[in-house]
Amino acid sequence: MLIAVTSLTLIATCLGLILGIAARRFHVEPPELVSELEAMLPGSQCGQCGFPGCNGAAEALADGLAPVTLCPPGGPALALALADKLGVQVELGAMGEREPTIAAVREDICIGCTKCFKECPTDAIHGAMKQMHSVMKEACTGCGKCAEICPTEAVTLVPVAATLGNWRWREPAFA
Amino acid sequence: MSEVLILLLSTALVNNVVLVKFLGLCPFLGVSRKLDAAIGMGLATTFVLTLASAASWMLEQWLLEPFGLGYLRIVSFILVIAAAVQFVELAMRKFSPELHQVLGIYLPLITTNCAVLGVALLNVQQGSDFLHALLYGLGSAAGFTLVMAMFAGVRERLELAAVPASFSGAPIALITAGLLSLAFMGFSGLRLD
Amino acid sequence: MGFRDLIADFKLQWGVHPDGHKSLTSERPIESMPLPERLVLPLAQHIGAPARPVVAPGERVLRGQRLAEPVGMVSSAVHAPTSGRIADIGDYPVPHPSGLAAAALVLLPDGLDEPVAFEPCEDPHSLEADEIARRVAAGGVVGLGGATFPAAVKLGLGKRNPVHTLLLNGGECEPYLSCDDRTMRERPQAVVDGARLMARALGAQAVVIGIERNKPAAIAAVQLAASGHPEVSVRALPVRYPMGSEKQLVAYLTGVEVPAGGLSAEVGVVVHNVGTAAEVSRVLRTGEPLTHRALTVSGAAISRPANLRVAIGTSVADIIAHCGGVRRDVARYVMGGPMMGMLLPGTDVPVVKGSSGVLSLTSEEAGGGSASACIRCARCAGVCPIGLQPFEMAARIRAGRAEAAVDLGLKDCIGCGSCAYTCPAKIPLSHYFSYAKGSLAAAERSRLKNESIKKLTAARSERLAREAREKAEAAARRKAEREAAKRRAAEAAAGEAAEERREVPQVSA
Amino acid sequence: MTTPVHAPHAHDGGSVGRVMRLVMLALLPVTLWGFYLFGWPAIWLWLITVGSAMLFELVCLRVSGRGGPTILRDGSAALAGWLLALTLPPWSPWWIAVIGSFVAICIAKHAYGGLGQNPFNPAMVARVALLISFPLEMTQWVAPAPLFSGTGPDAIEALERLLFSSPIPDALTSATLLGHVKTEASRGVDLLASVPSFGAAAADGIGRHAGSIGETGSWLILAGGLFLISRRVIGWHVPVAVLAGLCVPAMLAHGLDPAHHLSARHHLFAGAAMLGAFFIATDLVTSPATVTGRLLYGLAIGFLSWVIRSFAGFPEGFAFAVLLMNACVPIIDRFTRPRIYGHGATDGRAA
Repeated sequence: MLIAVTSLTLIATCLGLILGIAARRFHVEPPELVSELEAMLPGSQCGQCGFPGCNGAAEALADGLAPVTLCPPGGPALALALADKLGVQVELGAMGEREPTIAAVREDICIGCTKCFKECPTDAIHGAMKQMHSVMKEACTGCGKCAEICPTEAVTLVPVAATLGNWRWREPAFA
Repeated sequence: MSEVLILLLSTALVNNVVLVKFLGLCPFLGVSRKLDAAIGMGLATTFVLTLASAASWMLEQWLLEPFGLGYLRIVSFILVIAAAVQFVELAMRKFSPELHQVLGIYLPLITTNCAVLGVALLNVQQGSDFLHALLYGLGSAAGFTLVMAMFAGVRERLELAAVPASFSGAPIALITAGLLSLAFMGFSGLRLD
Repeated sequence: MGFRDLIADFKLQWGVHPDGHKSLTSERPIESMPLPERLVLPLAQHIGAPARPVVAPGERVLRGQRLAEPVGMVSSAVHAPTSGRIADIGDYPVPHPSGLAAAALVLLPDGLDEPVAFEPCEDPHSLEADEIARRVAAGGVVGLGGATFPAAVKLGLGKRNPVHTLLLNGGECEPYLSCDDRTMRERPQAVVDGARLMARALGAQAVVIGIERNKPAAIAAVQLAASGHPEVSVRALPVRYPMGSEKQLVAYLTGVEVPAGGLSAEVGVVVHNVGTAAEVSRVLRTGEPLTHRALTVSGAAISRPANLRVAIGTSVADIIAHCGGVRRDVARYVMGGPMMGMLLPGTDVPVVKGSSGVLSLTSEEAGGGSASACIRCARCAGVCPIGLQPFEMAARIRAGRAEAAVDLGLKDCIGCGSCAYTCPAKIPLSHYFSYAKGSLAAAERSRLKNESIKKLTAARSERLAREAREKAEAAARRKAEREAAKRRAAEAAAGEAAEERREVPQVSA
Repeated sequence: MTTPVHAPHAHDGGSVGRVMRLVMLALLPVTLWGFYLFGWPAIWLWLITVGSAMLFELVCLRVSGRGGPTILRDGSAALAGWLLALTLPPWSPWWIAVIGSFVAICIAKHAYGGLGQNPFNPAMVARVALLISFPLEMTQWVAPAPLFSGTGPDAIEALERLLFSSPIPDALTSATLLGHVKTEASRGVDLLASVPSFGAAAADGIGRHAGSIGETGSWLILAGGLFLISRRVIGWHVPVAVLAGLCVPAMLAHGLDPAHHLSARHHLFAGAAMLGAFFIATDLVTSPATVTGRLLYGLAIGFLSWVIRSFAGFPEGFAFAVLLMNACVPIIDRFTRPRIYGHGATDGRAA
């Protein structure tokens, strides 16, 4: 009995010692995953993912509580980047090829209340009180917050118009 | 020399730990989605297996047997294996963070990889000497790495194949493992004398 | 065919041998097609930024007048092919697989064909290199082989990299097309002259003209034209597709490969098309800009296959009508060659500077049919001139993993279509690669947009924070002021009250 | 607006069906020769194997909802059944054929998603599965009993035998050369004695000896294989490499120790080497896609089958060797990718 206890203790002590030394010699700082993830997200805090802002989304991603496809403005490109970062499999099918949309203001209904451009996370809507508002195409993420808040439904999301510049081949049909 | 070769070949191919002895199936199925990860896992296991074979042989010969502590064999072997795994993990995180990230949670699984414990116990059972124990460990590990790599290669291709929904994932992996095992049966009865 | 060629041919592993169909048109001289009633001149007939119109609707223009000027470094001008009135500037269908409309000028010829005053040059070989490039740019010359890269920009490459050799591409490896063949046979002097001028502009010492062996008459004609010029040599090329691709031509004729993602000028070589050379000679000597081009009208469905010299802007429908219309059911109208050309959504599109052919293909010629599963025969890998494995790339793209296809060399794909041509399962491999390249480009665009949006958001949150801070400060200030005022008022009131108490007896509240 | 169709607007006219039909054409001579040698039982067995393979293919396609009979026209199922039939003992009972077809088509092929998706050669999976599951039936060889010679059963008799699995009369049973020498060796008789005792027909390549159809008529198989190479259906790399991988070690070992190692000629003509080299190992789906890879793959198959034939428990190792190397194909493909133009050694930038 005594031998058994002693020998096991001895083995454990020796191994523990080796591991302790190894842990000190091979020490590495763990990376700040959340801040890295947050840096990858668009940062427009649009809330479409259902989390409070991009930081919230990054935390959820780090904890594995959210799928990498959570961010519609980031699109499949971001989903793939996140999947790569987190080392998980990505099901892009769930995300789909979402038709990119941008906000558009209908001139005849807009009352110039300025609510939309106060709401816009990227300052993509310009205008002033009692004046027509307009959307800057380059800055709009299509998050839809403006459309939600507009009292007259003058802001709608429309598909981005096809031009020779952004046209691309669709995926071939396959039997 | 030829004896060494025969021992290595027979443990790696004829008595392959995974496909013939059906040991270590957990990492075989778990870490075989990507070829790089599988090879990394194979190499990590090789290191642990060889180390553990040697360490457990010493433990057996110098401690357990002289003091009649045979009943502590499994406990103490697991202790040694666990420590070796921890050591590999620490070293890997330092020297190959990418691999560490890929292997992720599977690395500690080597601890419970029955192939490692199995080989250590088989060594005791066969009463091997130190060199044989070491070679047995190395050969088994080489066989493990080989089939891991083959299996992962096939599975990587299956990722792109139009596997029917009802078969995709674990079912087709198991079918593939079965067919691989079938192929390895060709080596049965291999005698190199 | 020398020993060296034999060895080089033997080492060529890639490529396909599509049915040439060249005999349909190769013996038909280039004829001038009469002007149609309407010309549509797209502003983007070249790679780079679309040109900016310098005329207004309703204005009368003369032949050779500049209608649109280049914008930025890589761009090209558009000139009037004849005199007439500008009817409109707006969106019209252009030759593009999407069938979308794009900005174009509409010119209604008045039949007078009145030219502007051109400045001919007696001896262009005495011009400075920069002046040659300038005049080529002013003439609106772009690569006529189909790539439509502004020719003058390519002539400027000699400045950044020492260029020792100008390769002239007379391969014309696309089936059906024979307009380059005809140009070399009918205007060999212009081809050689243009090549020498371009070599001068580039500072290149040697000119090598590569012509496929299936054009012996062109080889003989160009050889004769080049006989007085020791720096110009003619090399016969093996007949296989895509011999006329820039990368293949450079590797075959110089033995050096163009680095991945780089320009051929980095290895001291620049490639131009023979048709471009002939135009450069004409533009420099006569001073007239590029307004017409030679093209092949062919295909089994066309009544009268021909080589035509047409005004740029002529519609495909007019050309087909000129060639007697179609005599069989047309499965596809194709602009360019069948291997890399584009399917036209309709015939109501104009011919542009890069249009080397108009094909009316029957369904037997066009091939196609529904795709079946890949049997991994790897023929596509065998014929790929770049050494890619198309079936592996397509499998990854199909699984939604374009990134993995990039690791296999998607970005090196030249889109020659050899893989899809030879695939027994009829998998549209080229289509997969265009699709994946498009997705990657779109992803890159969205990544850039995300980044700029991130900056905007940061600016906004900073602004909001500043506003909040200012508001808070202002509120604090106001509060302080209010309190100060209150205090002052209270003090004043207290003072007054004290005084009043002295004066008036207290009234109860 | 029409949907855009991508270039190229031309095709060389080849098709998967054409590839399969040419392979079948190449198999026809040896199959007919086998029918002649082994008579009606072999003919019925072939019909049942091919028929059941096509039936299983149809069922699988229906179940997975991928179209009906038209897709059978690609011929891949018939070809898999055909190849399997050529590797079975010619007088096998019907259920061997049906189980084999089931394994080949349903498990080895359609569980993976059908044509082009399977990592393992379906016919070889079926053969190995049968060999391991039914070792007795799968080693019941008969001596040739040619048609019209009166030695074998007639059509009706053969069908009855097939359906009711009646035992083969002892007078007709025989052994293959490889099986014979293995058995003899286990009794301590070396090759110097066991090979002559088998008879001279073993290695003349005409096949007047026991074995599967694919193990006889080697010259006809070779001719079929050369036909396929000439029509560019298969490349020369795999067959040449397989035969080299088999013959070179065989020659060396035979030269050193003729008492324990068969000669290269026996290795070539006595077993399934020819069929394997030209028709099995060259299977497009399950072989590597690169030239280097194909050479490696072929050499390894040849070598492994020599190792298994010479040292392991089974007399014939070709099927095992093919399966083992099938499993290595993804790795081979990955490490033998061709150099991409403009990358690597002759990089213009580096030059």
